[in-house]
Amino acid sequence: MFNKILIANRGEVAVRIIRACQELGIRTVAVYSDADADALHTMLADESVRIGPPPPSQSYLCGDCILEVARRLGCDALHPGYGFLSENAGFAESVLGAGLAWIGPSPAAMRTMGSKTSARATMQAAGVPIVPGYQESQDDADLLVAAGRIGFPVLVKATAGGGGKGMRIVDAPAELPAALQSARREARNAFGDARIYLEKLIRSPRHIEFQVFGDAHGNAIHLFERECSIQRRHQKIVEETPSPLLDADLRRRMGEAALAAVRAVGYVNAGTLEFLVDPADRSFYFLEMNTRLQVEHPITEQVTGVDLVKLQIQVAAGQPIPFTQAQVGQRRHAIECRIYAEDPANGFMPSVGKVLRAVEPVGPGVRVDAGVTTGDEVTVHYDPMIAKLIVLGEDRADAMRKMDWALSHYVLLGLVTNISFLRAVINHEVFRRGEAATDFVDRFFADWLPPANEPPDLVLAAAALSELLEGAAVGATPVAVGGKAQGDPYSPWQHLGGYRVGQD
Amino acid sequence: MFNKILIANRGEVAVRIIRACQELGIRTVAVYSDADADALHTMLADESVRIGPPPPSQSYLCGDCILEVARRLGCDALHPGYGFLSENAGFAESVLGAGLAWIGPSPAAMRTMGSKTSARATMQAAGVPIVPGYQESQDDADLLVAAGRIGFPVLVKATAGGGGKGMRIVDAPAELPAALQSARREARNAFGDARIYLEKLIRSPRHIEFQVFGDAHGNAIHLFERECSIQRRHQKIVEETPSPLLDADLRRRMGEAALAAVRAVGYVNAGTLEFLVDPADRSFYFLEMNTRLQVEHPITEQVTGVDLVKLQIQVAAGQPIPFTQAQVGQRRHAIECRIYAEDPANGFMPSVGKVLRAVEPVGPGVRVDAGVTTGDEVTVHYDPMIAKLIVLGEDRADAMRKMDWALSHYVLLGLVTNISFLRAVINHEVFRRGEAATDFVDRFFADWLPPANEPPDLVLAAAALSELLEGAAVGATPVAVGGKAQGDPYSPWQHLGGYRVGQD
Amino acid sequence: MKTEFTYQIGDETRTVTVEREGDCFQVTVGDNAYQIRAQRPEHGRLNLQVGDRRLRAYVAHDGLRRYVAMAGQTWTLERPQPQQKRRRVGAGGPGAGSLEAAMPGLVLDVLVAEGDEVQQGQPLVLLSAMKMELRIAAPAAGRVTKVHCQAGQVVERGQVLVEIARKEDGI
Amino acid sequence: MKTEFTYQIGDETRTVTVEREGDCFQVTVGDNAYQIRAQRPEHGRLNLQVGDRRLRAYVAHDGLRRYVAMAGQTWTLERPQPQQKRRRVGAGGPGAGSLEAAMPGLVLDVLVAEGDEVQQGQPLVLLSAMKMELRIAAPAAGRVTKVHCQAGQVVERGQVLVEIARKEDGI
Repeated sequence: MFNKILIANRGEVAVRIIRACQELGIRTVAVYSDADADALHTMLADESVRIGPPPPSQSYLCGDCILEVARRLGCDALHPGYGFLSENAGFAESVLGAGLAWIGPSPAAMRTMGSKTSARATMQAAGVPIVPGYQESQDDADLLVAAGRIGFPVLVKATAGGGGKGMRIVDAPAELPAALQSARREARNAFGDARIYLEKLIRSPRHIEFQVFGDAHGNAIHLFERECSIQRRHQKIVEETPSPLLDADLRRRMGEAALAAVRAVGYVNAGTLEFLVDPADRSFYFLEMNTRLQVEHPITEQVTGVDLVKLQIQVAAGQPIPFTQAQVGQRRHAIECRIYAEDPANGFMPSVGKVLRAVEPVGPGVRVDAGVTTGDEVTVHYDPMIAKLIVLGEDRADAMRKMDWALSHYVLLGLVTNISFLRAVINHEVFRRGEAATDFVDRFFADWLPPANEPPDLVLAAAALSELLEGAAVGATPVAVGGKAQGDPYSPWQHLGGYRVGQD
Repeated sequence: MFNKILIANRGEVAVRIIRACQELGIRTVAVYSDADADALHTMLADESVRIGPPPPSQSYLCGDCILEVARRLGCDALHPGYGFLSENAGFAESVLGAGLAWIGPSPAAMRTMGSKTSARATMQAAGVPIVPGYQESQDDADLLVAAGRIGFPVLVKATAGGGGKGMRIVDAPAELPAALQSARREARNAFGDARIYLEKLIRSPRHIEFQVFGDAHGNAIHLFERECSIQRRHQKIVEETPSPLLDADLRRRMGEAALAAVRAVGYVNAGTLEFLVDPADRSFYFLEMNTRLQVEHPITEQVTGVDLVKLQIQVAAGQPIPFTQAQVGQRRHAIECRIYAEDPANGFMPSVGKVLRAVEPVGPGVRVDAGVTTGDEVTVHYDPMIAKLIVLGEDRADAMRKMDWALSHYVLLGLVTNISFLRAVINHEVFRRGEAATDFVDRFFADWLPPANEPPDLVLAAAALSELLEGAAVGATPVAVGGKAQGDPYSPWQHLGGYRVGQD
Repeated sequence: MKTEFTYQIGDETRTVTVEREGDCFQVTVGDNAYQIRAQRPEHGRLNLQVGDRRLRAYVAHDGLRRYVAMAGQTWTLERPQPQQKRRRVGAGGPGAGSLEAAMPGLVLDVLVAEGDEVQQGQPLVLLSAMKMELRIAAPAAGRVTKVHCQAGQVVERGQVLVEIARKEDGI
Repeated sequence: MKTEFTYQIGDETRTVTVEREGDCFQVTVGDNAYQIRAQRPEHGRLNLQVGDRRLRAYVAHDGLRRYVAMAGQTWTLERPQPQQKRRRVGAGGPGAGSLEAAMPGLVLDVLVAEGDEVQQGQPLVLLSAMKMELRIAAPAAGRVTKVHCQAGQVVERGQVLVEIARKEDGI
């Protein structure tokens, strides 16, 4: 087993990995940019090292800087988390070349399955249906011809991408050039790779993915599906398992397709096979493979009882998967909601600022994987996800009620969040029936506004009582060393300015 | 299903039940004594009603007062939790007589199985071995003769009891009269029933209990065992499941014995069969039955995936148990630690005071069922249990590491707690080997002291930095309406006394 | 002693008075009166009792802004500026044709210069935040009169980026 | 500006000095010096940075007492009385034969009266707290000189309940 792991990431996934390491008795090294000097992940690790200024290209995407830290502090393994360098086969090679273990698949498997182009070819060879598309050229004229052949609407997608970044829907030939340009820019910015490809758009599909795992001893398993149809801006916001769409037969066939991919490339460690399912005829198409841990991995952990991060570490250390396909099953129903600092009533625009107060819901079957806590800043530099809220219910109805309870008990003050939007999603008739497809948010929430904004009397009363009872603490509290006074002109302490203490 | 449930209890179990009701869409009524006017359970319920002064006999044990509240507010069911009135068959009859559902077994079953006397007879008739004992008389002279026949040491136990209350070990005839008197007083005080009985003391036994459930449709299941051998003052402090002692065969035989009890009396709702297991020959003896929810029920929930409180409510509403014995299994390993306000280095003396700060550990597989939060008072009037910390690990070793992590991340300031003691227990060689018996604490922790008390430099540095950085907030903060100023003579705000706000 | 507080909600001002009576507070909100028992068990949290009902409120102060989380919802209130200084609308501030940042972010590129003629829908500025790219486009044809930002700059939400005089304005 | 704080740990006094240097603090504890970056993200919590190491400390103040939770342990520190007033031990306080409450609780019963002769081990007071019953017994034979409690009274830990003059004391 490893002695010291460097976590080349930030936010909730870095926190998640650090905790798994602590429980395994493995020391941890966090890296951070200047924007994250006081972030949660830097507080929890055994050692925390600055790697650069806020822009990812100069910090979390700077493989050389990170590898230098890993070498200097004597790490013997590196966990890339998701995003950033996690799907960068070149970086994985550098890590391995430096004599460290890479907690993820081999660079060869990352190249084969991580690139949509070769992944589609591999899956097609293995007999798994794929969505019609075009990836033979980057030339705009070729792409225009191909789009016409596929038939509009087409999807423009980033070859190196994921999470909806660089993705564009194009309804007519005239829109294609601008969409290509914009998608390439976003792809280059996000992944350092501007290449894009085209894909046929399936109407109202369901997004269903399978968690897979391989080990160095030739074992391959899948850990069942996650349905991730609830998306905004092509990013998942609500995920659940089991999928309300799948029956035992479809689940078995899709699971076999997922395992075919693992076996085709001798895949080792955690991966996810994404499929589109056409709800009209229940046919499924391979979409892409993510050769890393997935944001929504906790719902799989809740229903299977497997700790995926610990399993990643164990498999990377050469241990076999300690159970067989027959020994793992789905039990109960799990839902995850991603808590974002964003304004759903305003095009899901990200919001930034200081978390003045975070109170996470607690209770049986409620899990919160947070990357931010009271006093932390959400900045413009990174993804505005604050936390993931995961519930495990006895069945789907129970899980939905538990999620609604948990969302309504999640306190986040100081930022605009999507919490009331998520409650509206969870309580929407179409979602409750288990019939929401990937166009659910666009179809039913295009003009969504939060519930009536007139505060009830007791809210005003609470505010006024807090003026009285908090009183002193407001103006006089030095919030952070070097921070500015918050400047409440009503505070009776305002005029005191500085203060002296400790006259003993 | 019910519309409104009165929770006739306080603390963490009241909180647990209120949350289950909220997820089921059932309204809740809390009751409270003057000592609990601002306690957590009163804050969470839809309605909260004062029932009397702090002594339990005038509040939480006052069945008439509670029933009057239930009637007045239109409740259609009552959940008694554990302790207090939960095993009082007379009260259950009053509740049923008032037309409300009693969320628990029938009064008849409570009488048969709740009384140790008739429970032992019932089990004996069903062919289950019982510990030799004497319960035929309350007369001191008879008891002295019986004790001699059973052979010293004998245990004096409360007929109506549980949780070690009223229990005494008597090593010699001369000690018996004082032990009887003291046990009766404690039993009367705790349960309103002074009757006691005698039992043979088995050396170094293991305490292993089975969770059972029956419904009104004749179904009976068990939900496997909990091992509760780690006790201090005959009260459980650490519980786990599966038991490291049981193998599949012993588990099957004990499970069958537990089901025999359920079937013998047509038992409906949740119950627990307690057994002593002699580790020398792995023989087991029926000890007693608890005809109610058990403090340590969460570990069963974690490994079986069944929400026992919701199942109690559903079964009380006449619904059948929604699964069969064959459909329920144990998955992974769960441990619970009870967090007490008490001083393990001083005979586990309870400590009281204000919780100045409570920060509960969060993370995958960590659950906290708390009855107290920041700012709450722990008073002399009730059990000093602050919370239950429950972890679910992949196996026993993983669960122990997770528990150690969680205990070390549990912050409770302002009170003496047993947290560092629990860490010592979890990390003790005998516990780690799974060999701890009920005399574990007495044998290995009689002279236990917390680790060296010399604070490291950085602790002193943190204190000093907090003097500077908290500064203003200390003396000037009005802690509670009507509360006294905390009186830090170092505070620069001290001289200001009162203050004015809101001059608009 | 009765204390009065006012809060601004949209264009409306609401007034709350609080008077202490022993352990309780007599609170009026507009015309409605409430008897409230209030306790502050920790910084930023209030336990309230109104009849048989209990409420847990979390309140955070940020300058004049107040955040209140209560009964499953979060509310934002503003206390009015003490000097009652009001911004004059339409004068002194940015012109009618000004374009503001719809989100806080990093300016990736400024695609126009002062004096440029622009068409409706023409991209003027590219903003990036949290990996999302946003294109600020001209709402109508006109001429760029002022550019307030440059590539690499971090801008706040609502900050004016570019000012445009419309063709119809006759410039 | 250098500020000095002292803490009482048992009989020992430890001195900490803190001096601010920009974003950091120069802290000395006894003879050891530390360069510490400190942030207070919320009431009662400090984020500390010492080299590559980060520490989260929770600190609560209760009068002169300080509770510090850090790195998985909790510590209790006392600031000394500012007037340096020291309790005189053994005089003015309760006599050597006094019996104190070993836990806070409710007095169930007082079994003796002033002037009573008692035997060693004889129960004097019955205390109850959190359902636990505790019997306060005479540590030696003697005479009850003072009873400080009565049935039904709530007593604090360490509060003197009964005073006894030992037989050997010759009273």
